[in-house]
Amino acid sequence: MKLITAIIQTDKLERVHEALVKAEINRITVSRCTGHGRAAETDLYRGQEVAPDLISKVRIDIACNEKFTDAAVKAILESAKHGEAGQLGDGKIFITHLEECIRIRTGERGTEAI
Amino acid sequence: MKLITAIIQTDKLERVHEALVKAEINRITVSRCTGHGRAAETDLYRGQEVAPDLISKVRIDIACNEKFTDAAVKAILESAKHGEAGQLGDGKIFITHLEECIRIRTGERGTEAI
Amino acid sequence: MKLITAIIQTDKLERVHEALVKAEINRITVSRCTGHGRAAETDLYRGQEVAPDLISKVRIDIACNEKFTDAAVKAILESAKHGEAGQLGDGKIFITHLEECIRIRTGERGTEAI
Amino acid sequence: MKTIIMLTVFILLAGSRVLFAGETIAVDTGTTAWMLTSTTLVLLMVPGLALFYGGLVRTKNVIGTMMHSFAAMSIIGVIWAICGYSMCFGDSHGWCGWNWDFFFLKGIDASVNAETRIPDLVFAMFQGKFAIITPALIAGAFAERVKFRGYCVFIAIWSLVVYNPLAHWVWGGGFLTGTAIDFAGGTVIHISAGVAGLVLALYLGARRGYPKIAMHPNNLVMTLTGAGLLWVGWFGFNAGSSVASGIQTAQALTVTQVAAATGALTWILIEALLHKKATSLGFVSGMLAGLVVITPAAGDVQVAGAIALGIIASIVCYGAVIAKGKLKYDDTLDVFGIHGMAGIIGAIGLTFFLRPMDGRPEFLTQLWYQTQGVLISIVYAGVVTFVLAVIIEKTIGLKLNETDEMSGMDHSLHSEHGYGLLNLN
Amino acid sequence: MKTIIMLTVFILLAGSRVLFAGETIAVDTGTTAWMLTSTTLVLLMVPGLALFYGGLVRTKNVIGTMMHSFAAMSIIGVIWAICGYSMCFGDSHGWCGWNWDFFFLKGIDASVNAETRIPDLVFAMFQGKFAIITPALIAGAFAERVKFRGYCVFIAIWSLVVYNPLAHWVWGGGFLTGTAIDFAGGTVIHISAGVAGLVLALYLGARRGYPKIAMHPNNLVMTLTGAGLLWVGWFGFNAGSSVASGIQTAQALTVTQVAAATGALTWILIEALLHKKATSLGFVSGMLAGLVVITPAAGDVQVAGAIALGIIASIVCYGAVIAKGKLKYDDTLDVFGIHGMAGIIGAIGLTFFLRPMDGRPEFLTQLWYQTQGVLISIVYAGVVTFVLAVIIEKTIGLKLNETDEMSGMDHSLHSEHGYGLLNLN
Amino acid sequence: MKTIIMLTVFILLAGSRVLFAGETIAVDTGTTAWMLTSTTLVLLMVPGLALFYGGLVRTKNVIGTMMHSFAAMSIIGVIWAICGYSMCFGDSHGWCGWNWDFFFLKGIDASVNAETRIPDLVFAMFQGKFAIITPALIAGAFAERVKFRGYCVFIAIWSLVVYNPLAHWVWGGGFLTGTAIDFAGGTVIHISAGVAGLVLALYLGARRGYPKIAMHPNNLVMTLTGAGLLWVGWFGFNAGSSVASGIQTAQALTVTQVAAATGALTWILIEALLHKKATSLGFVSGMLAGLVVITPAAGDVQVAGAIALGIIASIVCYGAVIAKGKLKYDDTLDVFGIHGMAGIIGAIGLTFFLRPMDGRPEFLTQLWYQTQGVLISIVYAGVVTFVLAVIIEKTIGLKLNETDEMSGMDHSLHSEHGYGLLNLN
Ligand SMILES: Nc1ncnc2c1ncn2[C@@H]1O[C@H](COP(=O)(O)OP(=O)(O)O)[C@@H](O)[C@H]1O
Ligand SMILES: Nc1ncnc2c1ncn2[C@@H]1O[C@H](COP(=O)(O)OP(=O)(O)O)[C@@H](O)[C@H]1O
Ligand SMILES: Nc1ncnc2c1ncn2[C@@H]1O[C@H](COP(=O)(O)OP(=O)(O)O)[C@@H](O)[C@H]1O
Repeated sequence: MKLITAIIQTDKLERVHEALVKAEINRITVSRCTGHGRAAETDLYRGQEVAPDLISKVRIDIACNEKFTDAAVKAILESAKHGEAGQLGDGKIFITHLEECIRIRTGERGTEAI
Repeated sequence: MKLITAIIQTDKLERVHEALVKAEINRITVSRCTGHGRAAETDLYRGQEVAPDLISKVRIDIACNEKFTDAAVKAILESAKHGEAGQLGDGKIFITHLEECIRIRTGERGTEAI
Repeated sequence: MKLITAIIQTDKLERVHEALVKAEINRITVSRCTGHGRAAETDLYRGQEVAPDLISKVRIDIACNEKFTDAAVKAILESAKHGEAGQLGDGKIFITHLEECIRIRTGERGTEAI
Repeated sequence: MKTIIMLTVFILLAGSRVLFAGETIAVDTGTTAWMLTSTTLVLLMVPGLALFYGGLVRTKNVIGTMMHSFAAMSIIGVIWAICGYSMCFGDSHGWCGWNWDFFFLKGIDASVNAETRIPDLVFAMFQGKFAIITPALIAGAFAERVKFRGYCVFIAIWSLVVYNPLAHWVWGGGFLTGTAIDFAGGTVIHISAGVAGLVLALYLGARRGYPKIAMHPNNLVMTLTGAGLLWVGWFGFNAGSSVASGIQTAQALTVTQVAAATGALTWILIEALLHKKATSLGFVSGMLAGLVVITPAAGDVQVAGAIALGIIASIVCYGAVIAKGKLKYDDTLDVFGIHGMAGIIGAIGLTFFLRPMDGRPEFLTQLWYQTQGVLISIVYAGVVTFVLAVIIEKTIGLKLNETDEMSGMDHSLHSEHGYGLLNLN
Repeated sequence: MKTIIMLTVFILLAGSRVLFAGETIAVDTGTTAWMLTSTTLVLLMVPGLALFYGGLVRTKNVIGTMMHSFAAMSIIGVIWAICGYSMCFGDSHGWCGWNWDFFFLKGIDASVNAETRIPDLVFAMFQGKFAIITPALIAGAFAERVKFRGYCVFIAIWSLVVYNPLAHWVWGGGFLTGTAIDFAGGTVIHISAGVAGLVLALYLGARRGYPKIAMHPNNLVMTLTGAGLLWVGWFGFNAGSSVASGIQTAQALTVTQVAAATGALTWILIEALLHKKATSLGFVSGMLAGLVVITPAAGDVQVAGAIALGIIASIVCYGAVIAKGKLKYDDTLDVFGIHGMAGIIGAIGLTFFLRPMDGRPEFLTQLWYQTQGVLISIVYAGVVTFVLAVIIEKTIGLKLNETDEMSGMDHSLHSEHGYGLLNLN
Repeated sequence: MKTIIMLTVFILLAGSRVLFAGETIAVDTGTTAWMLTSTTLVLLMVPGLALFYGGLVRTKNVIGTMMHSFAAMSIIGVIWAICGYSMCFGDSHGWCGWNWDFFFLKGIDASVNAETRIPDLVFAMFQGKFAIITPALIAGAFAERVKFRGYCVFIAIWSLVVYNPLAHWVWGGGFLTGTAIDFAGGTVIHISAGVAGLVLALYLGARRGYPKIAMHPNNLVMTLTGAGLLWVGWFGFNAGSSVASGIQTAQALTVTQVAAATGALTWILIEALLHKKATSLGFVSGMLAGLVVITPAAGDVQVAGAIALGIIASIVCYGAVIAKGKLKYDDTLDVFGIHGMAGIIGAIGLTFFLRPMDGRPEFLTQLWYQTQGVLISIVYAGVVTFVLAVIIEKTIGLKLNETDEMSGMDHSLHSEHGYGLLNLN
C-alpha cells in the first residue's frame, strides 16, 4: 500500500477531486497548508504588490493499494496543472510506503481496509 | 519506530485522547482535516438537507516505539468507534515506518526521543 | 529521498524558515497543528491560569535528497530551540523514507523533482 | 401683539437659528434628531448586509461579496448626491423627477421642510441610504459569479433607470404616489431588488457545480452578526420612514419588532416540525422575511396584523426557498425567495390588516392599488434589469469566467484573502 | 386670550399632530427621538451579547450559544407584545399587573404619556428590550450543555413567572415601587439573571470534563466586538431609563461611561499585579462589572461614586470568579460571578454614593429598602427558577445528553457549523 | 403679561423640568437627543477602530492590537472625567484650561448650556469620546511591536500633554479658537495623531523582518466590518460637532457621507487603473481618507467641495502610502499616510471650498489661519511626542523585545489567543 501526498494549488481542489473520483479513488483526506516553493503569487496591499512568503496550498492524502497508485498520480498530474505548460507553484506529489491500514469501524486491516 | 496516523470523527477527539493517555501514550499531534469517504453527514441549509462533499475530521499523528504500536492502535479502535457496530465515517488508521526521531530540546535521537 | 517532518513552537517558524533558507533548503510545506507533549503553556482566563490540553504548534514538512537531510536537521535543531538549554515543548523531528517525488508542473520524478 | 409674542417664542424656543425671508420655518430639533439617527441606522444596514451575505458564501468569495455592499455605499453614495435625489424627489416629469435646484443638492443646502420641520438635507440623506441598500440587496442573487467591474457599472445604471424612477412614482409625486401604500419600500426596494435578482440569476446561470456540490456558508457567526445589525438598522428604515418622531414612528417601530420576532420564530418552528432541528440560518431567514413583509405596512398595521404577516411571510418564503431547490435555478442567497416574495406578500397583504382610519379607500380599491403597485414594480424592474444585464454582459462582461470563479473572487478580482489567519502569519 | 395663544403655540411648535379628546398631550419629539434611539441601542445589545457569549465557548458550540440570545429576541419579542407589557405595567393586582387594554398593545396604539410626553408604544418597546435581554443573560450560566427546545420553553415561562412579576413590583406599581432605587435594572435584570444562572448551573451540573479539561474561548475577537457593542448599547439601557432627554439622561450616560472605564481598568490592574499580564477577557469582564454595578445607580450617583462603584465591583467580581474556580461549580460564563455579584453591589452600594437631593429617605432607611429589594429578588428568582428547571428537565428535558454535548450543540442541535472557513470550501 | 405667558410657555413646552435660580435655561430635548446619539456613535468608533486595526495585523497580534483601542476607552475614559474636560474646556490659562468646578465633572452635574441648550455633561461626554479615539488612532503606527504597559502610560500622558492643550487652543478658548476652522478635529485629532504616529514609528524602528517579510492582514472581514462601523460612527463625530440638531448638522452629515463615498471610489479607481484590481483594503483606505479630509471642513463646505476634497485626499494618501513603501519606514497601519496627510489636506484645502457666508475673513487670511493651525499642530505634537516617547522608552520601556515580538503580543503580553477556533477545542 502507498500513501500519496499531493500539495496542490487551492483553486484546483475541485478539479483534482473530480478527477480522482473519475479514477475510482473515492476516499481522500484534505487539509489546508501553506507552502514555500518557487512560486510567487502577489497580493495587493494598499497599492503595493506584496509577494507573500508563504502561499496557501491544499494537501491531499490518499492511501491506496499499489495497483491504484499510478491511476491516482495520473489523475492528479492531469487535473492539478495550470494550462498546458504548468505554472510555478503547481505543486508536488510525494509517495511513501504504507505499512498498515485499519478501518476503525470494522477493524479490518490491510488492503481490504483502504 | 512507527508513525501512526489516525483520521477520526471530530466528536471523538476527547475520548481518543483520554484512551491514549490511559494507554500511556502522552505525546500526540493533532490537526484539522477534511475527509471524503463513504460517510454522508447532512447539514440543513434553509430547509434543504445538504450533504457536504467534504466532512470535518481530525487527524492524530503519533510517533511511537514498536512495542507501543499495538496498544495505541487498540486504544484508538476502541475509543473512536461510534456505538458497538461502528458508523460510516468512523475513520482510518495508517501506519508507516519511522526512520528517525529527534527531540529538538536535547538533540536525543531514536527510541529515546519519542 | 527523505521526508522530514518537524513539529515546532509557533514563535520559531520565522527563524526556522530563515535557517532552512540559509542551508539552501527553499521548499517547505507548513501547517498548523496542535500538540500534546510534555510542555505546559498557561493562558489566563478570568484570573485563572489555565493549562490548555492542546497547544498550538507548527508542522513543517520537507522533502529532500539524502545529502541534504543532515543539513536540514541541523538547521532546524539550531533554530528551533529556545535558549541554550531548550525548553519543554520545543518539538520533535520525524524522518521517514520518501519513495517518490513528482513535480506536477513538469511531471519530473525522483531527486530531480525535489 | 399675538404675532410679536409668537415670533419671539419661535426664535427663542424652537432651537432654530435659520429663518427664511418671508416665511419662518423653525427646525424641529427632535424630529431632526430622530431622522439623523435613522439615517445612521440605515447606513449601518450596509455593513450589516455585507456581513450577512459575506458569511453565506464560500471562503474564497467572502471579500468579493462584502465588496458588493461596500461598493454600493460609495457608488450610489456619490450618484445620489449628484442627481439621484433630484430624479426621485424633483418636480414630476413623468418617467422621473428633476429639479436643477437639487443638482449636487445645492438648492437645499439650508432649507427646511415646512411640514416635517426637518432640514431637507436630512431627508435627502435618509432617502439616499435606501437607494444604496437596494442594489446591494440584488448582489445576493448572483453572488460568487459576477465580475466586480460589471457589477459596479450595473448598479450605477440600475439605480438611475430602475430605482430612481420607481421611487419617484411611489414616493416622489409620480403616478403611484397617494394610491399604493408603501410605507418604507416594499415595492420600491424589496420587490424591485428581488425581481432584479431573479432575472439576473436566471440570465447569468448557475455557479459551477450547482446544485451538485454543496456550498457551505464560510462563517455563520458573521451572518448572525450581520442579521443582528440588519434588525437594528431596520428600526431606522421603518420607523424613520414616518419622517417624524411621534406616534406613527412608535407604531412603525413596534410592528417592525413584532414582525421580525414572529417571522424568525415561525421559520424555526417549521424546521423543528419538519427536521427536528432549528437552524440559525433559518432563524435569520425568517427574521428577514418578517422584516421585509412589514416594510410596506409598518405605518398602517397593528401588532396583531404584524404577527399575522410575519407568520405568513415565513411560511411562504420557506416554501419559495424549497421551490428554488426543486427548480434548480441558482438565486445564490435567495434574494427573490425572501426579499421578492415577502415584499409582495407585505404589499398586498397589508390591505387585510389596515389600522381603521378615516378617509381610507374601500378595501377592494386599496387591494387593487396595492396589486397595481406590485405588478408595475415587477414588470418594470424585471424588464429593465434584463435589458441592462444583456447590454453589460455583451459589452464589458458581467459573468465571471470559470477559472476565476474557481479561484474565487477574492483572489481573482481583488488580489486578497479574507482570512489571513488560516495561513500561518 | 392666553389660552388661544397657547393652543396655537402648542399646535405650531410642539411638533405634535395628534391631539386627544379633552386632554391635549403633545408628543415631545426630542424625548421621543432619544427613547427610540435607546430602544434601538438596547436591541443592539442582543447581538452584542450573542457575540460576547459566542466567542467564549468552544468552536463546536458557537452557533448554539449565539442562538440563545437570538431566540430570546424572537420568543420574548412576541410574548412581550402580546401580554408581557400588560403583566409588567398594567394595573397592579398583587403578583403581577394586568390591563386588557394592553393585550396585544391595542389600547396604547396612539396614546401619549402625559408626564414623559412620549408615545406609550415607545415606552413599551423600550421596556420590551429589557425583557429580552434578561433571559438571554442567563444562558451564559449553562452554556455548552443545554437543549435548545428546553431552553426556549424555559425562557418563555421564566419571563412570564419571574421577570414580569419582578419588573412589576419594582417598576410597574407593585409593592417595591417607590422604595428600592433600581434605575435601570440592577435587581430586576442582573440579580435575577445572575441568581437564575447560578441555580441552573448547580442544578444541571458541570460540562463533561470540567474543570479538568481547559475549555478555550473559540474567538476572543468576537468577544471583544460583542463587548464593544454592549458598552455602546448600555448607553441606551441606562441613559434611556431616564425616559427623558435631559439632565438626568446626561447624568446616567456619564456615570455609565465612567463606571465601565473604571471597572475595566481595575480588572486589568489586578491582573497586572497578580500575573504581570493584562488580558482582554479581563478587560471586558471588568467593563461588564462596571456596567452592571452602575445600572441600578445610574440616575442617582455622581462621577466619584461611579468610580468607586466601578473599582469595588471589579475587585469583588474578580474574587467571585476565582472563588468559582475553587468551588468547582460550572457557571460557564460567570453569569452569577459578574452579573449577579455586580448587581448586588450596585443595588446596595449605591446608597453610599447618592447624589444629595431633597426628599430622600434617611440613609439607613434607604439601605434597608435596597437590601430588601435585593433579597426579594434573590429569593424569588432563585426559588421559582429552581422549580421551573426541575419541571422542564423532568418533562421535555433541559440538559444535553453526553453524546450531543461532545459532538457540540452546533452539530447535534442545529445541524450547522459556525466556521465553514475551517473546512476547505 | 408677555413675560408671564412666555414663562408659562417655557415651562410647559420645552420639556425641561430643571430651572435655575435667576436664569431659566430649558433643555432642548431634540438637540440633547442628537448629542446623546452622537456620543454613542463616536463611542462605537472605538470598537470599530479595534476591528479595523485588529484585522490588519498578523494573527499573533490581533488581541494586542484590539486592546490598544479598548485600553484608550478605559484609561482616557477615566482621566477625561477627572481632569481632561477641565484642561480642555476650563477657563483659559494659556497652555491649557482649568476650572476646579469641572474637576470630576462636579460643577456641571446639572447645568445646561445657555446657547446650545444641552446639559453640559452631554457636551463633556461627547468631547470625551474624541479624547479617547485620538490616542487609539496613534496605536496603528507602532502596531505589532509595542509593550502594553508602556503604551498605557504613553497614551495617558500624551492625552494630558498633547491632546488636552491642543483641544484647548483650537476649541476651548485658547489662542487658536476663532481663527483656524477645525469643525470636528482635523488638526486636533487627525494631524496630531498622524504626526505622533510618524514620530513613534521612526523612533521605535521597524518590525523585525520589515519590509522583507510580507505581513498579511489576518482578517480582512474584520477590517471591513470595522470600516463600516467607522463610517457609521463618523456621522456622530462630524454631525455631532455642530452641537445642534439643525441645518448645520444636516450639512455636516451630508458632506461626510459624500466625502467618504468619493474617497473610497477614487482609491479603487486608482487601483483599477494601475493594477486592474480593486481591493477591499483600498476601498476602506480611500473611505478613511475621505472621512478624515472632511472632518475639519464638515460644517463649512458643500457637496461639490466634499467631492473635490475626497478625490484629492485619496490621491495624495495613495501616494503617501506608496512613498512609505519606498522610504521603508514602518508606519504599520499608515496612521501618518492616511490620518496625518488627509488631515493636513482637509485643514488647508477647506479654504478653497468654503460655503459663501457673511463675515468670513478674506481668502488669504483664512488660508494663513489654517496653515498656522496645521503647523502648530504638527510641531507641537511632533516634538512633545518625541520627548515623551524617549522618556518612556528609557524608563519603563515602550518597544517590545525581539523574542516577544516574534511570539506575538497576544501570547507574550496578554497570555491569550485571538482565535481559539484555529486549534482543536
Ligand atoms: N521539497 C519539498 N518539500 C516540501 N514541500 C514542497 C517541496 N517542494 C514543493 N513543496 C510544496 O509544493 C508547493 C509548490 O512548489 P513549487 O516549488 O512552487 O512548485 P514547482 O517546483 O512546480 O515550481 C510548495 O509551495 C510547497 O508547499
Ligand atoms: N484511502 C484513504 N485515503 C485517505 N483518507 C482516507 C482513506 N480512507 C478513509 N480516509 C479518511 O477517513 C475518513 C473516514 O472514512 P470513511 O470511508 O467514511 O470510513 P469507513 O471506511 O469506515 O466508512 C474519510 O473521511 C477520509 O478522511
Ligand atoms: N511521539 C510523538 N508523536 C507525535 N507528536 C509528538 C510526539 N512527541 C512530541 N510530539 C509533538 O511535539 C510537540 C512537542 O513535544 P514535547 O513533548 O513538548 O517536547 P519535549 O519532548 O522536547 O518536551 C508536542 O506538542 C507534539 O505536538
